[in-house]
Amino acid sequence: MKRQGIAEALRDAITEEMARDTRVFCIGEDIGVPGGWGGAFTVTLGLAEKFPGRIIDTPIAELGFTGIAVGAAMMGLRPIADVQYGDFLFLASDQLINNAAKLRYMSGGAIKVPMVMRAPVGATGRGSQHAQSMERYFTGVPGLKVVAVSTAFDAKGMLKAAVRDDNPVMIFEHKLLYGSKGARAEPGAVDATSEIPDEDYVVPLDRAAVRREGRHVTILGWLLMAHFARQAAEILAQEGIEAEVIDVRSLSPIDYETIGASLRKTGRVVIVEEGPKTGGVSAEIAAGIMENCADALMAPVVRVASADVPVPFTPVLENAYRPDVPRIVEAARQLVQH
Amino acid sequence: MKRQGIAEALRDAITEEMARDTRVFCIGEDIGVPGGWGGAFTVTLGLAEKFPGRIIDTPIAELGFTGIAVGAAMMGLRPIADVQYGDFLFLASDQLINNAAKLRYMSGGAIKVPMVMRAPVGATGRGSQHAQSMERYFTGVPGLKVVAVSTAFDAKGMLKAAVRDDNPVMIFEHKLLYGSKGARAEPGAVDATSEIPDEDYVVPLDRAAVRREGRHVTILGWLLMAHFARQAAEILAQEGIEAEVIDVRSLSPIDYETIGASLRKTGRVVIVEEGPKTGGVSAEIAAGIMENCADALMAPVVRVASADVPVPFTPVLENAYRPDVPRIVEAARQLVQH
Amino acid sequence: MNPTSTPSTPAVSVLTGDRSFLLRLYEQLVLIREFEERVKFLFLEGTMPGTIHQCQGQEATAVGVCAALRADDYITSTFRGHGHALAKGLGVQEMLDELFGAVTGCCKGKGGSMHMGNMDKGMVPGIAIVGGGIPLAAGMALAFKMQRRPQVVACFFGDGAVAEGAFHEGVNMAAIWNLPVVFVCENNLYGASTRIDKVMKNPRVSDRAASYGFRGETVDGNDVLAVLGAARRAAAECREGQGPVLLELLTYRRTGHSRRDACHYQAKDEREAWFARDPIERYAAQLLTRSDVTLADLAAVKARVIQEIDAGVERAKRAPQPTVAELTTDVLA
Amino acid sequence: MNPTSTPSTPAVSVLTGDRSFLLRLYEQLVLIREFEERVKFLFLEGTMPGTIHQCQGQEATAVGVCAALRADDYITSTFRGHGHALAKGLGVQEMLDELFGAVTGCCKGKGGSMHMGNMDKGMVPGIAIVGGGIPLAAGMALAFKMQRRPQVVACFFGDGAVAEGAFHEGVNMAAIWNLPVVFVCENNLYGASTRIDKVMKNPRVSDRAASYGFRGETVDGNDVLAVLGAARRAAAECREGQGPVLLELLTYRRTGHSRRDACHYQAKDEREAWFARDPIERYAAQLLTRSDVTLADLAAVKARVIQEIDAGVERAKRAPQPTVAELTTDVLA
Ligand SMILES: Cc1ncc(C[n+]2csc(CCOP(=O)(O)OP(=O)(O)O)c2C)c(N)n1
Ligand SMILES: Cc1ncc(C[n+]2csc(CCOP(=O)(O)OP(=O)(O)O)c2C)c(N)n1
Ligand SMILES: [Mg+2]
Ligand SMILES: [Mg+2]
Repeated sequence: MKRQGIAEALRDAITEEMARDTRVFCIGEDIGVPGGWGGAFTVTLGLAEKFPGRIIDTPIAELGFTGIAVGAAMMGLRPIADVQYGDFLFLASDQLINNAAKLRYMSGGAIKVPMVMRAPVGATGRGSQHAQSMERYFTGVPGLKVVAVSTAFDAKGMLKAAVRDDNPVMIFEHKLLYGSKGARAEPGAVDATSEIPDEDYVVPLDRAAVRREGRHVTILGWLLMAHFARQAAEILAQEGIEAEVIDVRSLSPIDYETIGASLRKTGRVVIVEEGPKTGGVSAEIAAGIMENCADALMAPVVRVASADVPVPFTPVLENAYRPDVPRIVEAARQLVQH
Repeated sequence: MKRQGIAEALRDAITEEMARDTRVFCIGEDIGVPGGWGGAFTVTLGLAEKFPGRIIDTPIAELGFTGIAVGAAMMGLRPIADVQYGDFLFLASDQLINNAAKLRYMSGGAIKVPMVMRAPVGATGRGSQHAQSMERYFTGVPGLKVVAVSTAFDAKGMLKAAVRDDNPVMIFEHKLLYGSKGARAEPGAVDATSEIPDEDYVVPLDRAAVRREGRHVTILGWLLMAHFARQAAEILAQEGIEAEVIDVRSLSPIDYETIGASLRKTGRVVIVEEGPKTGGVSAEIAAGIMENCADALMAPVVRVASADVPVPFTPVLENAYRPDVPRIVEAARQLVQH
Repeated sequence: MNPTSTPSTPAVSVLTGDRSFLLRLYEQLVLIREFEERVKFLFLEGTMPGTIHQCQGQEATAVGVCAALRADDYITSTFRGHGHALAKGLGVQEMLDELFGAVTGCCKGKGGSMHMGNMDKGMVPGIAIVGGGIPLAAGMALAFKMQRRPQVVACFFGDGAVAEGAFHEGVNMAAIWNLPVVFVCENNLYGASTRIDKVMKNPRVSDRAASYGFRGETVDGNDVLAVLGAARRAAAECREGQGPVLLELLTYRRTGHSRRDACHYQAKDEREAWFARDPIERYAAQLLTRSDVTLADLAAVKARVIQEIDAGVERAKRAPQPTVAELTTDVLA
Repeated sequence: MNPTSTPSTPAVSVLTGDRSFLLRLYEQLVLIREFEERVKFLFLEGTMPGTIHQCQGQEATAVGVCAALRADDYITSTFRGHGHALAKGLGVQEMLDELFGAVTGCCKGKGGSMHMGNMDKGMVPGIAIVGGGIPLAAGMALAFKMQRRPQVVACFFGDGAVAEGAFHEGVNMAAIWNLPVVFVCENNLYGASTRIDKVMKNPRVSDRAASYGFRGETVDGNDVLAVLGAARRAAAECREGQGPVLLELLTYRRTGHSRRDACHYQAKDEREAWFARDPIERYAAQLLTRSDVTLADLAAVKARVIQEIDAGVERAKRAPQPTVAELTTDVLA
C-alpha cells in the first residue's frame, strides 16, 4: 500500500499497463519531451525514458492525433491519447464521435477501437477556454464509454480497465484533484489521494460508488463535486441530516442500479454538477431516475449546477460559477424539508 | 399568401434579409456555384446571381469558414453560414463553442457575434455520418441560441429573427422536411409546407408552439418528431385521447412557460426525440419540467427517443432507430392509463 | 490542367507485361464501370435504397493503386468508395448486398454506400467525412511502424479534402514520423460542384508534399499503368521506411457528384476533353497494340463482368434484411 | 536556425529615422519587458490570480508589427498576449486590473491573462485555443474587404499553431480571397516544450505561404526595425488588395512557457546564443549609435515605464472586484 495522488496513480497505471502489454502506447502534446513536464499535468513524466518510442509527442493537432489514435487502435494497438485541456476536445470530436464511436457499428462489428482519451476538465482560474466541464458532450454518444475519476484509487483502476477495454473510453480528470505539488500546485486544489494497493486491480467502468451511507437524502456528484458532496454531507450530519453520497463516476453508461438502491432508501436526490445546468449530464441522470426509479421518489429531483454562462476568469466570479459546499448543503436541506 | 416548403421559405427569408440589410451574406460549401445546387438542399439556389459577391463558396473547411463567419460577425457583418450535413458541425464546434458563444463574455460584453449557423439533421438513408441529430450538442451552450424548424412558416420567420438577432443562433433543419421535389425528393419526406404571408414577419426564437390542443396528455417534439407527434395525436383522438401537441422549436432557451401551461392542463407528458435517448435534449426538458412544473405532473415524464446506437444505413434498421408514430401512440396511451 | 507523370515510364509496359496480369487490370476497370452503371440504374429505378456517389471515369486510380498493394496492405476510402472496394478485392455480391441493406452485406447493411469496406480484405469502411480518413490512415501506418509490420496504407481522398484541417494535420504527422502511407489524392478537379481553382490558389496538389517535407508526384490518373507504376514506387518507398508519399492522380468524374446531379457546373469543352481520355478506352487501345490481345478478348471480359453483376443483383434483391434485433448489436465490443 | 530578413534593409533607418518615433519603439519594448517581469513577480508572490504566459525576449515582434498598423487596424492574439496588447495601445492599468480580476479590467475581469483585449483599441481578446484566432482574423479581413474598409488585421500566432488545422483552413481562405491579413508567426522555436524540428520536417514556416499561393517572408524577429519594415510592406500590400502575407518572425522566449516552467528542454547553448541577441539590448545599442541618443535617455525611458507600472500595480491591487451579479451578464447581447 502507498498513498498517492491522482497524477501519480495515473502514471503508475500507465507504466504498469505499458509493461504488461506492448501494444499500449501514449500519444499527445508535450508528454515525453526530455526536460519537459510529462504532459500538462505531469501524468507521463519519466515514461519516455522507460518506454523508448512508446511515448509519442505530437504537433499541436488534436484532430489529427486523435484520428491517429483511432487508426492505430483499429490495427490492434491500444493508444492512450490525451488533450492538455478538455476544452480542446471540440477540435477532436469529429474523430471521436464520427469515427471512434461509430466504426464498429458501421463495419457491422468488424472493427474494434480500443483507445483511451484522457481529458482534464474544470474551472481553475484560467478563463473561459481552459475551464469547461466537457462530460456533457460525450455522455450518451453511442459507442463511447465515459468515466470521471475523483480519487487516486479510481484513477488507477479505471485507467487500467479502460486500457484493457476493447472500446473507446473517455476519462475525465479534474485539474483540482491531480494532487500536483510544489511549483505546480493549483490554488483551490482538493485532496484526492488514496491508499493504493500494491497488487494489480481494475475498477469497473460502469459502476457508481457509494462514498458515504445515509438515509435522508442522496447526493450525486462526480469529479470535484463528489468531494464537495462529501463535505456537504459532513455539515448536514451535524444538523441530523444523513446524506448518502454517491460518486456517479461512470457517466456513460450510468449505473442506475446503485443510484436506484440509494433512492429506495432516501426517496430524495440532489445531483451536483460543475458545468452549466442546462443540458448537463445531471439532466440525463434526472430523466433517467424518473424512468428507472420514479416510484422511489418522494420529491422532484434537484439539480445543483453552474450558472448558464461561460466560465469567468476572476476568482470571485469563478467561485460563484462553480457549485460550492454551502449551495449543496442548502439544496439538500430544503429537499429534506420538502 | 403563398404555399411554400421549408427550402423555399428559407430561400425567401435569406433573399429578403439580404435585400433589407447589406451586412447579411451567406457562406458555405457549394452554395453559389453557377450550375450547382444552391447548397446541399437548394436553399441558396439562384442567390449568387441576385447578390453578387455575397454568396461565398468556401473550400471544404468547416472549422475555417465557421471561424471566418465569427470574425466577420465581430466586425459588424451578419453571416449566414451553413454546413451541408449537421454531422460536420463536430469539425466546427471549437469555433462555435469556444469562440462564437464565448467572445461576448470573455470580452466583458464588448463583442457581439451576430451570426447564423444552419444545419440539416436527421436520419435519411445515408448511413451513420450523415444522419445525426445534433441538437443535443448545442442545447445549453451558454451564449448560443438554438432553434429547430419544422414548418415553412417557422423556417422563414425564425431565420429572419436569427439574422436580426445580435447573438450566434444555430438553426436545425430536417432533411425530410425541406419539401424538395422531383429529382431531389427524399424518400420518407413529410409535408412541412405552410401558407406564407406576403408581408415581412419574424417568429421569436424563444417560444414553443402549440400545434394541437388537448387535455389528456402533452406530446412534445421538434423537427420531424413534431409532425409524427401530430399524426400520433390524430390516432389517439380516435380512441378518445386528446393529446396536446407542442412543437418545442426553441431548444435553447426552452420555453417552460408554454410547456408548463400545457402540463397544468394535462398532467402528463411524452417527449419525442429523434436521436439516441441518453443525453438528448429530452433529458434536459424532462429535468426542466421536474424543476419548473413538478406540481402539475400526475405521472413521470416519458421519453420516446432513438436507441442508443449510431444511425444504421439499412432502411429496416433506420426505421427502427427513428421513433415512429405507433411508438408515440403507444407511449401516450400507456401514460394516460398510468 | 495538363496531366504529366514523373517519371513517365510506367513500371509495367503494356507490350512486355504479363498478359493475364494486364487483362486482370482491364477486368477490374470494366468491373468498376459496369458495377457503377448498374448501381446508378438500380438507384434511379428506385429499387436500391440510400444515396450514391460514383466513380465512373476514375476507375484507373483505384485499380492502379490497389494493384500495387499486397493483400494485407490496407486502404482507407471515402463516400465515393465503390471503385476502391472492388479494386481492393471486395466481392460484387457483398457490396450489392450492402447497397440493398442486406445483413449479408460487407457491413451487415449497417454501413451502406458511403461506408463500403471489409477489414478482411484490407479496406476500412469509407469515411464519409471529407478528410476524415487521412489521420486514420496515418494512425494505421503508425501501428505498422511501431510493430515493425511490413504493411502500408493507401489513403484515398479527393482534391476537395486537401482544404480540410484533417489533411494538414494527418499528412504532417505522417511526414515527421516517416509513416508508410501512400496518400492518394484523386484530383478530379471538383469537390462536389466547386472547381479546384476556386479553393486553391496553387491547384497542383502534389506541390503540397514539399511544404511538409516529403515527396509528392502528379500522375496521369486516367492511365492505369502510370498509376500502377507510381503507386509501386510509392509503396516500395513506404515499405523501406521512406514514406510517406503523396500521389496526385489527375482524373475526371464522368457522372454526377451524387444521386441525380447533372453536372451543369462542368464546362462542356472540359467534359469533352476528359471524356476523350477515358481510362478504359485508353487502356483498351493500349492493350490492343499487343498481338495477343483481341477485341474479342476484351468483349469476353466485359461479358463475364456483366454476368457476374447480373447474378449479383438478382441475389442482392432477395438477400435477407437484418432483423430489428440487429439494431442494437455491434455498438460496443 | 539562422534568421535572415528579406530584403535586409529596414524601412526605417536607425540613423536617419525620427528620434521621437524611434524612442517610442524603445519605450514600448521596455514597457513590455518590465510589465512582464512585474507580472511574473506578482504571480510568484501569489498576489495575482490565474495563470501566465509571457513574452520576455519576444518584444520586438509585437512592437514592430503594431507600429506598422493604424489605430483602426486590428490584431488577434493568443494566450501569450500581454506584449501584443501593450504594443497595440492597451493601457497598463486596464491590463493589470484585468490580471487582478477587477471589474475595471479591459474585459471586466472575465477574460484574464489569456484573453487580454480591448476592441476599442483594435485588439480582439486573445484566443487561447492554439490556432483558433487564425480563421477569426481571416473573417475580420473578409468583413473589411466586403465593406471596402481600408483596414487590415495582423494575426499573431506561434510556430506551434502552424500544425493546427485551423491554420491550414484559415490561411488558405485568406489566400484564395486575397484578404487583408498579415499572418504573423512568432517563431520562438518551441510550442510549449516541443522544439519545432520535432513537429515540422521543413521548419521554415514562411515556406508554407507558397503552397497556398501567397507571399511569405522570414524576418529577424529580434530586430524591431526589421520587423517594422516587413510589417509595413505587408500591411501596404494587404491594403492594396494583394494580401495576405505571412511573416515568420524568428525570436526566442527567454522565460517559461507558462507559470513556473524552468525551460529545461531548451539547450544551454541555444539559450545563450539567443540571449546574446536580446531585442532590447540590440535596439539600445543601435539607438546609441545616434549622436542624439544617450544612455541617460534610455535610462529615463525605463524609469518612466517602471513608475507607470508601479503606480498601476498599486491601483490594480485595490481595484474593485465584480459583484456576483456580474456572473450572468454579458452572455447574450
Ligand atoms: C467534412 C465534410 N464536409 C462536407 C461534406 C459534403 N461533401 C461530400 S463529398 C464533397 C466533395 C468532396 O470533394 P473531393 O474531396 O474532391 O472528392 P470527390 O467528390 O471529388 O471524389 C462534399 C463537400 C462531407 N461529406 N464532409
Ligand atoms: C488547441 C490547443 N492545443 C493545445 C493547447 C495548449 N498549449 C497552449 S500554448 C501551447 C504551445 C503553443 O506554441 P506556439 O504556438 O509556438 O506559441 P508560443 O507558446 O511559443 O507562443 C500549447 C500546446 C492550446 N492552448 N490549444
Ligand atoms: Mg474531387
Ligand atoms: Mg512557439
